[in-house]
Amino acid sequence: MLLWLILLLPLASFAVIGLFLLNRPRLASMVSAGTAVTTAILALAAIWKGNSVEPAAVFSWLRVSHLRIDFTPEWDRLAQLMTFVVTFVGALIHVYSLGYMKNDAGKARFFAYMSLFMFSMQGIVLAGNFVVMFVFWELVGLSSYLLIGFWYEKPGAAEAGKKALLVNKLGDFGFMVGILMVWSIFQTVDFQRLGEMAWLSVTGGNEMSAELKSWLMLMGLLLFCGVAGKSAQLPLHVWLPDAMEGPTPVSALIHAATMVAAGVYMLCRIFFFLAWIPDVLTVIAWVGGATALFAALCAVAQDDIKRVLAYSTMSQLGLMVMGVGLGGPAPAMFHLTTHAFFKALLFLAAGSVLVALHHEQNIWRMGGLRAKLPVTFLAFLAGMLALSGVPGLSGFFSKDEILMVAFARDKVLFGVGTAVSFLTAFYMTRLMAAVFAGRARSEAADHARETPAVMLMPLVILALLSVAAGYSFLGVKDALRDFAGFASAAQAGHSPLAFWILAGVPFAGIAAGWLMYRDVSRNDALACRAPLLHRLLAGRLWFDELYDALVRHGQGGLTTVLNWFDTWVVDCCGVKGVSLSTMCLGNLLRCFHSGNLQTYLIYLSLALVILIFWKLALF
Amino acid sequence: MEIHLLKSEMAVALLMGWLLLVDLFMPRIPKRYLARTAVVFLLGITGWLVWTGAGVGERWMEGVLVGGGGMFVLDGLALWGKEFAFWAALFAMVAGMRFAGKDDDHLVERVFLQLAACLGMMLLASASHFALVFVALELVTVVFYVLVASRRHDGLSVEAGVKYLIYGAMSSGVMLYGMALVYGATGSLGFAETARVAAQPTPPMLLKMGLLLMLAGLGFKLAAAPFHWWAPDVYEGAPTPVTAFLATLSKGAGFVLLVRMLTVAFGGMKEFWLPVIGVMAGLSLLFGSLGGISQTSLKRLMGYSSVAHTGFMLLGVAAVSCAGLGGVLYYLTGYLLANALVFGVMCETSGENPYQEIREYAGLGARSRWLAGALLIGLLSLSGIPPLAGFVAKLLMFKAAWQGGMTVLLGIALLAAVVSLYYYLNVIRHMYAGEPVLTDGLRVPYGVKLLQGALAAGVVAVGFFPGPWWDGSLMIVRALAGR
Amino acid sequence: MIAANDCLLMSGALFALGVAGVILRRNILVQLMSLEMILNAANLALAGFSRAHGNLDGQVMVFFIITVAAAEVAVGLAIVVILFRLKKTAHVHELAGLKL
Amino acid sequence: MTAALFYIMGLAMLGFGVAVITSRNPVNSAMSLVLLLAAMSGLFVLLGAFFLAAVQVLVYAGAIMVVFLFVIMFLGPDEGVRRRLHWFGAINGLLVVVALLYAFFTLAGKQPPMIGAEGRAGTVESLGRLLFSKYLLPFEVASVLLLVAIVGAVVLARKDARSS
Repeated sequence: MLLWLILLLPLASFAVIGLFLLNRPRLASMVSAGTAVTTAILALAAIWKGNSVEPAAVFSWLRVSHLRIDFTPEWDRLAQLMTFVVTFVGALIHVYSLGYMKNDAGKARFFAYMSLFMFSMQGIVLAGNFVVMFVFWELVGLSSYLLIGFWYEKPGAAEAGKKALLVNKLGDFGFMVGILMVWSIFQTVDFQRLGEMAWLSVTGGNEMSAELKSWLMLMGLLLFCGVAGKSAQLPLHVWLPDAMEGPTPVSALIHAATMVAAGVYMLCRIFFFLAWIPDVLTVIAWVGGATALFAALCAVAQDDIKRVLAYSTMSQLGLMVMGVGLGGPAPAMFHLTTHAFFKALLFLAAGSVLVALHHEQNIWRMGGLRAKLPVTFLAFLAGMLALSGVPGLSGFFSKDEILMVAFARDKVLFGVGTAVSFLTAFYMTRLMAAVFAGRARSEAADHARETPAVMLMPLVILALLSVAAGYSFLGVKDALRDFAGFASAAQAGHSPLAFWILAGVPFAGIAAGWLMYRDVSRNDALACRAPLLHRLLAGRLWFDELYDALVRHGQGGLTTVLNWFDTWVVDCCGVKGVSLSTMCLGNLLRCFHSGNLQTYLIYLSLALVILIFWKLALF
Repeated sequence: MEIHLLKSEMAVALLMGWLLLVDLFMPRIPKRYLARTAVVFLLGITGWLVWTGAGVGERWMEGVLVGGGGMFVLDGLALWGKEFAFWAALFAMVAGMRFAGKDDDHLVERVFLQLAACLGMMLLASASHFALVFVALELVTVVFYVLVASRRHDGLSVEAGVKYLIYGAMSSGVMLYGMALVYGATGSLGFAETARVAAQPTPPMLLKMGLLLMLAGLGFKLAAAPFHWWAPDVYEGAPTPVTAFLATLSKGAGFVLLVRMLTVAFGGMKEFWLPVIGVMAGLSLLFGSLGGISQTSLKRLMGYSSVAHTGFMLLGVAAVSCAGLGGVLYYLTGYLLANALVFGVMCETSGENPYQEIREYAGLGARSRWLAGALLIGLLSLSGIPPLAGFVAKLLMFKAAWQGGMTVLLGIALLAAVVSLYYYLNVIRHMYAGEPVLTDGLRVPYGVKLLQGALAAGVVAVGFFPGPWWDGSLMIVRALAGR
Repeated sequence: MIAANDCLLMSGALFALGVAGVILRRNILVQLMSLEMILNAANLALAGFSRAHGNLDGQVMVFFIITVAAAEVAVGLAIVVILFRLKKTAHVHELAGLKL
Repeated sequence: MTAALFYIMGLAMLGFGVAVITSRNPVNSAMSLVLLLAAMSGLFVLLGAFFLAAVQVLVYAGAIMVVFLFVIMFLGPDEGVRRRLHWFGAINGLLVVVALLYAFFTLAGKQPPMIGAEGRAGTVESLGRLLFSKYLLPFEVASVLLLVAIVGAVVLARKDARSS
């Protein structure tokens, strides 16, 4: 019952707002935020009761021949931890949004979408099998699309929304095929039943045949496709930076704390299953590492405060994925949790800065905000230190755990992780220096005033959590230590050498950053000293351009071919050639539809003749 | 001839005769009332069929009631086809009546013709003899020649009519010739005798040729590539309610016939027709999805979309499993509901006009939230977004294809699903984010709202609770394959 | 004695001629006539096979085909007439309002 | 004798068929088609389908072709003398014809010769019995089809009440 409430309350809120309250924005926002807070409290209660929550009623959703898909909420430790993150951060961000979206024209719509998102995200967390997860996975994608394009009158926003949806769809199709493979190989898509099966064939000592192994590997990679799309891993990462066109609370909730982490959550959920296919885990680890390093490098050269944070999110997600890939799901989930706190904090603080500066996003037009926005500054500082992994804050503990696993498993990836750690400290220092230090570099920055309390309160709570979440008395750290699903996970040893390296690197990064950006001018110091490197990084290694070019030139090539076809086949063959050739530039298949009935009849009879000759073997 | 088997057909035929006579001899009665009465009667017949069908249905699933020397069969598939015909005709009639002008002389005649097409499909669903197949199919086709050209002051409608006429007549000629060859090979026109000859280890060449010609003719009805060339032009040019009817009833009739013919009459020649269906599926998917990309007219887009959907359904036929064929029936159910929604909204926004530019739909979300929502649900279902009916349907097709081992086709189908998603979303984007061309508010009557609400609920329900629909489809197909 | 195979051959040739007429000629009326030739090809084949098999089912089918042909021609000519009223043409190549 | 007559009539029929599709003037096409149908009727007689032969002449050549000629005259008989064939169409048309002919030759060659028992004659009585017993349902449907065609032609071609 409790679980159903947690799942369905946001849906009810969405329905109520969508149906009745679209013209009453104030009431709508209250309903939505109230629901979010209630959900968080209920979730805490449910977690308090832990596994003793009465089993929720089974809702049988689909029966297709031998396949049966039930909607049974999953309520193990993993789901509990993730529920906590989603509902708690969600509630705080809802409260924050009350202030942030105060005067927006589409306030009611915004809160309706937020409720829809909360519903679908909670659905992913509680999903007990692949199909249900996929359904909510798509719903999350939809609500993310709606929220990115929320300000659709901004030209970039609609485009960004479409890009996000298309890239996600690409990943989702891989995911879907993967699910189909799971279905046809194991005849079930239920996580628990799959878990039992996995046990059986590992302990039973059945040697897998090579063929089965390669099928399993393909299956694992396809499932990972979905993760790569949702969690913005290389090479499907291009949508996340653009997604920052959405309102800042959305960036904080969806594109930093929860939705993008859904990929990592899914990896952990099916970890028992992946643990069987070590090759796939290796691929996952390397993709994660590459993403982490790539994104950290890009973050160094961004000028937009939200884009810096977006790349940082991508980089941290890369670390988590790498953690899972190296066989450490528990550290990855730990990092996911702490990251949700401090990244949400950073985004909300950035939002606070943006409100104070009337939506000026370029960091080189800020500066000197330390004195003007003291609370925001302190919160941002806490988030920044936690993210950089300064010892004693939550980020340090979680990152340390992942990298310890890396140290034990793969020294190269440990090196990558250390480099990422250094770069993180470096670009966050750069950000701090540009935004808060020095003098104000624009009119807006000069007149900034602290934001209202309703926005500051969530900042403070999140700041406290960012500092403290790493300590074991809060329980987060050890929440999954003895989680049965992770039984086959690697146990990281503790190496003093690695510990000291990890403790030292953030300070080195901060020091380097401070040296380079101590006296900020209007321009980026890196751009002056190493212009080539800066261009490379600012262009994000030209991934978007590469994709654009691929699409454009692919089309160009196709068009050339079509032109040729048009000129020589259609035109020369004279089906009302001239007028056609000008109209047929679009694409090959449209060319056939010339509008000339006789041409159609000729195609029809040619098809008929070919069919007859082919099937009756008359050639 | 066991007359009692023909109860529902006779009811429709009586309704047609009554309509014509009353219109002829009582010209004072306003035509709109007459047409509405016909709709109410048809609804009554539908309800009666669904009611009794559900009651006696179990028996029909088990055994087969045969009449007219094996010509007319009443089994699960037949019942399903009849119900499909009823619903398709009802939606099309309602859509057509909304836009009958006050001075519309031909409203009653058009309703009459729609009923005739419905009757044709009902007979087709039961036909297991090529003579009946031919006559019933021609009944449907001739009605559509007239309906497509029925906006006779509109050059595009007439042009579409001519194209449909010549193309359709040639296709039915080809199909008829195929039947003649089958007769030559078997000495009979019945499905049962055909099945006996087809089950021989090496079926005669004549039979093979006949089957190929018939598949080509059916390809026209289904709008399956490479026989689909007419579809975009005719979909665009025909009056919108007719396009809706064409997309639902005509395609449904084709698929019901295809399923019965291939399983019952030609079940023994699987190895022969399987590659043909596979190639038709693959080509339909490619042409339908890629061709729709750069369209600017929504109706034309729906033409390409219909080709693509045929491809998806043929995938299920090509899987030659109960799951695949049952999936086709499930797919058609969802397809009918979603199409009724989409075309219903198109009728509301711009009447019967042939060109329906996607641009005109810009800002529909602001003009009428209700219509935009209905169109949204319809398009999302067509594009296969969970948890709507279209999603489960596509999933079933993919699974059938996967289990049938058709990896290449599955790949094409996935590609087609992604590509067509693009053009459906493009419409949705225009609808909610585009710069509006028209700004006047749209008033939607309560009746239409009710109908569209019911349809939307149906799309969601069929998708969210696929159980009963899927079980029913599977039972029908099992009974068919078991004989 | 007439062999069914000769009948088949002859009707096949007529079928091919009919198809050629439909795809070659632009005049809708001539196209409709070619369509009649296709139907007649089927008629001939059916009659021939009917004799070869020694049953009358084929001939009954021919009867239906003639009926259907009449119906098709009635509707087809009506469409040609309204086309002519509207556009003063009976040629398919002058129909190009719907394309691409 | 029958065989010789069959081939003569058949070849004449094909000749008229060529004339239908090659005549420039639709009137000539229609006339050739009438002759084709007459030749076909002769073939029906040779095949023992007497009733069909009569129907062919009465309904087809008599009724349907008259409507054709009527419409041709209505539109003006010199419609369509203008255009010559385009070579894209010509090549493809030829290709299709040759391919189909080849297919039918192969088909007839591979088909074991079917000279079954001398078929029952298709007299009015024998056909009528079949038509009203086994084929009653399609027969009724065909009547509906004719009704639909009439209504359809009225819907399409009737002058508007407004304009008249």
